[in-house]
Amino acid sequence: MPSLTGPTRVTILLFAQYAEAVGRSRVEISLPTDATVADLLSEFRRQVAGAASLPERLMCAVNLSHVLPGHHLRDGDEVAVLPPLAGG
Amino acid sequence: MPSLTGPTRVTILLFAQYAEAVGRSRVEISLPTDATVADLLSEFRRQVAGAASLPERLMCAVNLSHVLPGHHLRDGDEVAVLPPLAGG
Amino acid sequence: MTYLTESALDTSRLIAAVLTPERGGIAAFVGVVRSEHQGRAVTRLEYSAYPEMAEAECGRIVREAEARWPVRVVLEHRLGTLEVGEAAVVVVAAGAHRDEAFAACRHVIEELKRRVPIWKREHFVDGGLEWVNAAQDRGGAP
Amino acid sequence: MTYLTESALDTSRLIAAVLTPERGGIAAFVGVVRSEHQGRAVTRLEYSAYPEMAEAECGRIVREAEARWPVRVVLEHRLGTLEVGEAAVVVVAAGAHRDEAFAACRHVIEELKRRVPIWKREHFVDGGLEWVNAAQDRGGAP
Repeated sequence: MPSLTGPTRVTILLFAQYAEAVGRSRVEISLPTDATVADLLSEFRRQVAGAASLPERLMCAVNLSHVLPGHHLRDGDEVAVLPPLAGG
Repeated sequence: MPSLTGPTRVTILLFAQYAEAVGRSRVEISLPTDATVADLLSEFRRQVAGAASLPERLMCAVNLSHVLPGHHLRDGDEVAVLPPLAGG
Repeated sequence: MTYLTESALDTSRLIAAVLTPERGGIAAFVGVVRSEHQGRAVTRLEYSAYPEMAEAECGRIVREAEARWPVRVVLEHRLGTLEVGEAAVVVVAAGAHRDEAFAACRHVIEELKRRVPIWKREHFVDGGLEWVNAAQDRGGAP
Repeated sequence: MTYLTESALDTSRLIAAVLTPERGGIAAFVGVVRSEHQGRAVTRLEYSAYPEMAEAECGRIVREAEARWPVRVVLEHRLGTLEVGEAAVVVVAAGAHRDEAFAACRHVIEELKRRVPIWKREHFVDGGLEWVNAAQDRGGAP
């Protein structure tokens, strides 16, 4: 349940070569209220084995839309870490 | 048979609205040696009923290639007078 | 005839004709008979040509495009009576990459309109019948 | 799914889907699996996606193009295993005139490559298997 005052729990989704590098396609992470995508990625690299091997700059989407690193997260957000796109 | 010294006889081909305006799709015209397409068009307007009603500037092709009015004609040439193109 | 036909145009067949494993980008243009022209409702079009020159000029345009870009181009223009919604012209350009495919496809349709001796007469719903003068008629052609 | 499919793409069907009597100019792009990539021979590709976001992003791209130009756009991207020579993506834009059809078609394929979360893994003849990094690989995509 989203909450304005409680902890911010978000789900990270991993795809393609990033899912292979981390060995998982889904990670749950708790953050302080009002954390940004950049904050999340720091936590992710610290907490999750294999995450440190990903490139420094990561393209992210929150709830199916592209976002910049300064985007503020809310409880329940779904954050996708997207490898370099290769459609077409 | 083409000849370098005899008269220059050329065939004018007419299409679409120009063939309708002139009432024919083919006209034979004799010209002095080394006449140009511009010379031919002057003769055509003078000799052929309906030709004077065509626009002043006419797009022409000689032997299946676009030409400018200064192009010199040779005996046996086939000169197409092309209405505004409307392909596509 | 290579470029002119009285038969219905088949875009898929033309795409298949230029598709090879080395060509990853295919750009196509299809020009279709529209239902109105300058506010008047059209029922059908009649396309005619100076066929020998139209064939020669289409060949020159295709060869020029294939010399300028690393592409293979196919082009067909239909003649005769076409109903509204039928394809009058199809251009397909295939290359390794999409930049050259788009550039060649666009170039070929522009050159075709500028250089190939083809004419069309429109039949209007109100009974009118008129030769189309594309030069006086910016915006009327697809 | 509207934009993603595991089935073979059918360009003619997509053209037919946007063809109406008011739309005289149709521009299409077909992206095909190439037989080589950076000098290595490719046997097939595997396309995968973040499907929910890919669908959403394709929808946004199509709506943006239809808002910017007076066109109707259709777009399909295939997922799964594709052999060399098979179509991976088809974009079709239909408008009254060709300028807007070409502009919209080109815009949509560029935005798709830039924004839609789809990945591909190449199987090489030499046995290699690699994720394609289009960003590091200028000139490698069609």
